[in-house]
Amino acid sequence: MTVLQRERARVSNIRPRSHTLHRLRSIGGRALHLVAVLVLVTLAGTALTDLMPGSPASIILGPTASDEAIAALNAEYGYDQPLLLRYLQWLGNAITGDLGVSIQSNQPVVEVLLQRLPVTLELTVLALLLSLAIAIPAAVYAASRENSMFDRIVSGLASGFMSVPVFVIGVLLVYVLGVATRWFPVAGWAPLSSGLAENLHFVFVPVLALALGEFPAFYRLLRSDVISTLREDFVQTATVRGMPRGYILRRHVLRPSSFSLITVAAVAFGRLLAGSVVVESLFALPGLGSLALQSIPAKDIPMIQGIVVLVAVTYVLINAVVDATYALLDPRMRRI
Amino acid sequence: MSDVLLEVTGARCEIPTARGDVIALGGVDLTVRRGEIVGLVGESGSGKSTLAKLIVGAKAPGARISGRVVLDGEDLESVKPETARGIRGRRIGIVFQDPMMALNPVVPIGRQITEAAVHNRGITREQARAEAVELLSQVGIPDAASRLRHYPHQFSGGLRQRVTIAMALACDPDLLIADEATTALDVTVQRQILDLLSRLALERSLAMIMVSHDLSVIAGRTHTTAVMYGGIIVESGPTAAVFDAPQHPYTKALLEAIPRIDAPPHSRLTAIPGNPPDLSRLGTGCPFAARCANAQPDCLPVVPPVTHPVADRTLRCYHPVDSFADARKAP
Amino acid sequence: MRTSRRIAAAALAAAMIAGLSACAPESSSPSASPDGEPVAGGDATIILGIEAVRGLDPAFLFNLTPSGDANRMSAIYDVLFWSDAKTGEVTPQLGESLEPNDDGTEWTLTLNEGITFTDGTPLDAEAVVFNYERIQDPATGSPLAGLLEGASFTVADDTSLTIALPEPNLQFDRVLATSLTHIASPTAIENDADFANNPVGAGPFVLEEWVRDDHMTLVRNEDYFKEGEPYLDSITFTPIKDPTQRINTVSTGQAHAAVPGSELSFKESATGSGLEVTSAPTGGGPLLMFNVENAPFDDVRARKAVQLALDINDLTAVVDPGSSAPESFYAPDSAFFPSESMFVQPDKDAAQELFDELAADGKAVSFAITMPASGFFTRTAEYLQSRLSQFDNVSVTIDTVDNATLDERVFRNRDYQLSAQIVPVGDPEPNFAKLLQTGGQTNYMGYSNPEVDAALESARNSTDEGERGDAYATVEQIIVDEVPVLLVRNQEAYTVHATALNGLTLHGDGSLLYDRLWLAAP
Amino acid sequence: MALLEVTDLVKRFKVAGGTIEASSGVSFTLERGETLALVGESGCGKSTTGRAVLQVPGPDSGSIRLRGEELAGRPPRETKRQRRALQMIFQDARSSLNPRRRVRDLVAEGLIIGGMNRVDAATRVDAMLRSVGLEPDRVGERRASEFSGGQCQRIAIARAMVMQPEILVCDEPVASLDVSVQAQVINLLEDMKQQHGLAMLFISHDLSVVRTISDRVAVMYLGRIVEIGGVEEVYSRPRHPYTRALLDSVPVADPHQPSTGPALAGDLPSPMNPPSGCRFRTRCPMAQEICATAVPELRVMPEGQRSACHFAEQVAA
Repeated sequence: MTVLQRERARVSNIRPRSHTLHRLRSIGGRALHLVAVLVLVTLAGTALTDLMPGSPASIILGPTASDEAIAALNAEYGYDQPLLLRYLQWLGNAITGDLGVSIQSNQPVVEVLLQRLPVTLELTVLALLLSLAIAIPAAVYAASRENSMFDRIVSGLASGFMSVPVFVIGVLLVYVLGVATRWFPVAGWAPLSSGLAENLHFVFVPVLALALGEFPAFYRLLRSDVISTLREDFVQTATVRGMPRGYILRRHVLRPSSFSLITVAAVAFGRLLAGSVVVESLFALPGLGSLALQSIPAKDIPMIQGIVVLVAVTYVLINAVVDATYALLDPRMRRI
Repeated sequence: MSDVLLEVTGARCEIPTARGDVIALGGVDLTVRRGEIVGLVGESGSGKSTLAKLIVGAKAPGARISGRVVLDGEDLESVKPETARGIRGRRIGIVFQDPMMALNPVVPIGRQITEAAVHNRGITREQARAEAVELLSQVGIPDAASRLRHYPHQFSGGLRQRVTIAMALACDPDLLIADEATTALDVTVQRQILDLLSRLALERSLAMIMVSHDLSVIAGRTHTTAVMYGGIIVESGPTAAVFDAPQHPYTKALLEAIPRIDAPPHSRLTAIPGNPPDLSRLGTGCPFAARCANAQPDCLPVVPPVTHPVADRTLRCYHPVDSFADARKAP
Repeated sequence: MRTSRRIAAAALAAAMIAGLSACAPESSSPSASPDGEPVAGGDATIILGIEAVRGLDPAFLFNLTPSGDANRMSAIYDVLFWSDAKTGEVTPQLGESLEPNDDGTEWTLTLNEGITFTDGTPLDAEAVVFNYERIQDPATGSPLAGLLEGASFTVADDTSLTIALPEPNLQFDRVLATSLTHIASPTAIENDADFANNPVGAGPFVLEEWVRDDHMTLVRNEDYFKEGEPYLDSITFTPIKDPTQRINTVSTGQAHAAVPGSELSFKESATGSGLEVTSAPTGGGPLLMFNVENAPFDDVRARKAVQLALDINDLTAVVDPGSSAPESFYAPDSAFFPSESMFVQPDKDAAQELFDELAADGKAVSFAITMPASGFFTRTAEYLQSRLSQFDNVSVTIDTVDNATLDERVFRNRDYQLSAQIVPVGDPEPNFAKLLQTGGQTNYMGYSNPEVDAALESARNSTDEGERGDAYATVEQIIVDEVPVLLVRNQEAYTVHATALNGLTLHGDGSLLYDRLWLAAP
Repeated sequence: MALLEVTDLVKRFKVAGGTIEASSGVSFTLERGETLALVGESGCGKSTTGRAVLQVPGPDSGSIRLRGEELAGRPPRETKRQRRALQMIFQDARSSLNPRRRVRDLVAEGLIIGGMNRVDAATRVDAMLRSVGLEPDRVGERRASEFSGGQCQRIAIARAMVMQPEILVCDEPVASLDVSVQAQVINLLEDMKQQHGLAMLFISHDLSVVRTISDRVAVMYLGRIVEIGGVEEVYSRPRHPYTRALLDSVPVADPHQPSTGPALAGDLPSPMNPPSGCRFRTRCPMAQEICATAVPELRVMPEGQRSACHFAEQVAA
């Protein structure tokens, strides 16, 4: 017991000195990492469409098109070029901010993405905030009263929601909040330009559907982290020093318990950003998910690559935000 | 005002586990007078930490606790739990073994020191901060004012323990409990902290319970010593008397098992056979009987009652050491 | 010669949008809109299944399903002539008349006078010829090019032209009314490279705003050729992929009408929600197609065995509750509907005998069902697999594919054994003919029977309904005997709508005519 | 020729933000049947040094000679035989033993890997279990997880000793044991040493234990040996201020013998950039200017030990 603990105390004493160099290195490393990720995923995006049956040309021209017409169109778009060459051409344009033109709709990819991103972003951010707003108080309260009635009920609910696919939750919500009560519209979208209230009115049910799908994971993780934090010596110290329960939970327990929650929430954010396909199509929201859903079967390669770039960049940005949040929450992560 | 600060009577603690109830405390009485430094010594599983936690009102989840804790004439079991918690927070300070674990890693130490004073004594944050600076200098942390903002990881092990001592003192308690407070520290730092605790006790007229597995730590720094084994106090009394003339066979054997820094090299240690007891499989009688050189058949049926062989001393043994004939002489 | 591959595309689109299905009892008859005098004004929202992703170019009327492009084009371009969704009867709209010469080699098309596109360009004979020649031009790559292959056009005057066909066709009016009926402004086509996204027509409504996948807003065309029409001030089209949600939007008052898709079970849930359903039961429908060029279905006994093994009533009830089993290829309202069904009754013993016989010949029936991944088709495939596996000497696997794969494998390469498509048959001409004649455009079965070809030919060149009836009865009997296709469900085009929306007229494959829609005052 | 001769041993570790030289030019010898203790506070490099001798992991530079044969920097294959002569036991015996395996298998493992047949190995294993005070028939078929810390340490000792090593490296073998059990294990190690003529490298932070078990002692501070010599000499007449401070800090289980001398001030400096010159100078009550500039060499003292202090002669008795 003794030497081991002393060893641990010693190791935690050791702080790096050369911070500037370290930080530079980590920024450089992250940028390099970003580039590598982008190259890999966009290349994979190009290659994947090669692996799917059918060609963009045959889809554009329809089943009646002659082979000559298809060959001509392929040549026009460069789809007869080898994969690598095609990719390099795309990359060259992409670097200048030109992600090409959608094969399907003939609109510039960048324009379409910028049009779709706010919808998905709003959906994702609100869903995440709502699920955290449900999960955090519930998890902390349940953990502080482990095995109480509240804990058992909420944990049961969480397991329930976890095992129900999001589209089932969505359909249920539509029925209850839309069809039966008519409190909320069952589908559709109102942009922020038509007023915040109108916007929220439309976005609430899809956000709730996503949030209910996400909250169980957050809840379960935070609950178990809070339970283990509650067993920490410093919580006991605070308790025996006469601090009230609520104060201890807020001041001493929540923050050190939330590290893995942040990681998981960030992963969820990335996943929702590209993965709210089900909810977007159920509620007919003009976001990235429904865009991807159309673009992939249509082999709209420029659009698919554009989505991939957008999602990959977001992922990397989120990771940076997560790192920053860690430093904010945990002083041990700060490079003084 | 009574001379007695803390009186624990009949303290029992049973913790249910998959393997059966662990009897962590099997009926313990302990008295601490004002300004008195009590050493609570024992091996792992002896119940010394459980007793310390029981006094401060902390317990393992699911543990069943009974017995009375009277602090300065007030029975802490007869008041509302919140009231008892407030009294304890205010009047008892505790320092744990591992300062890294006892401090919240993500809260600045200033806040951790002041929060209890703000809450329990109703003083303002500013007052509490001023007091904290004073406390930190008292416990030997240089540049105290600027260090309030620092986080635990920015301190060395020794300074960290000083911070937890400052925390324990923030409500100006009457009783300080040091639960293995120097066990995780290096020997030179241990010396610093022990010196600090001794000094603080003297300066502030603190009563103190020093809990340790190490007889050497207790020896020179306590007024009275209570030796625990298998969840009971087997022997207690003035420290010098207990060390010089141990009456319980366990105390005697323990003293002989310690390697002494002044013994010649390769001098053979008197080992105690067997292993410390498994608290979930305690028999009915004296917990030490299985390892005891003096054990007789009558040790087994019933735990020996508390006796007072001489004034100031307690003993729970049917066949004590003939301590006065065997008394060790001071060098 | 290339005509109705678009039907396959329609099937594809329908397959894509078909989704959840609610359990519903026997279908009720379509309710009629309350009569009354049309009221002017009002804004209607209509829910469609999919976005017009490739724009709205009449030369690319690629997606004929009512849930797709045909509804939008009808609102913007209107129709020259329209064929009744139920009967196939052709009625003029922008056009005034469409008359053939005696042998059906030359057709004279006359337009109403004084019609202009919304950009001011006159909709005259020249404009029609411009549109048709553009479809013919290989550079356009129009999927409709086959319909006009070899045809030539002569402008007689501002409002009339003649269309000379390379082969006689007395039913050409039906082709024109379904597939060549939208005419766009030549000025817009010539001057705007992105014309498909900024369509200009002479229809009742004008495009005002289009936010893809969200909404398309059309406003009243003040210069519409019919006095007092259209009645509505504006129409908003919103695409919603989920069919249940389409009905929900109408039942909660968020929209006035919705096109639910190819599954008929939604009719039931719509009427259950207090909505009106305007529908047109047609002939044809979803049908299984056997690849007669490959084993095992190159042997007629194998096809026959499947036909005898299946209880279509049961299939219909299981796969699309609320729909009914067909009794003929022709609609109940059609003149060609037989007095007595020629369709065979299931006979499991006979089916097993055929399967055994084939196995004894070393031709055991083992095949894969290639189906798109959508509710109706997937359930059909699962139904077939479960029922046929009750027989000995049959083994069935299911190959669920995405639409690109389906297009490539089934429609392009004919590399399949059993698949399905949806062919609505308002009138047997042109859809039914293209399905069954040798080399027909939706004849993905590779089926060829000179007797069928001859009968179809004679029906096409006859104006005598009795003569046509005999010919189509012959065709039906041969198809029932030789089983290149097997019809599995009746077909019904329908639109779900609120009681307040009136004047719904279904044309073509079930799209609406927008000039006559009106909203009752609340 | 010494049994083990370690010269200028250096071992570095990369940590976040820099490199730590945990063992910084350590030299010592170990004779047959002798116990040398490496003593010091946490972070002084005593464990690192002990492990480097066993090549777990090997040193970055320096020489380790067993009976004159170099071990450092040679591939494990070539030094297999020599390495069997070096065995090790750890502080946490429980975690060094696979809890799911039977005691007999655990102890026999090294022999079987070494190529001994199972029958011979079983005989050796049972004899060894008996000699560490465990009854083979009672414990042999039980699993390590069923034993207490003290018993696990006995099993670990048996497992090391069954290989008939010439040197046993003990890394804090009793630090996590209760006092009553600690005495048993110390006595057992003494017995092993007597019976097998074993040499021991005994790593510990506990000066009392070291006094009891060692012949010679090397006091380490921040990766360096500051004083090395016979236990009697070093304990009764320390010639380094650090040794002096350590001895003064050790509490004694005697209520009449209070701590002597002033307590050492301050904490261990960061091992990532240790002080220049004498590494102890930042906490040393005797430090002078020269201590910051000149690294003190180990010098032979009148009592026989060697001390690395510029003012060794003036260290208080």
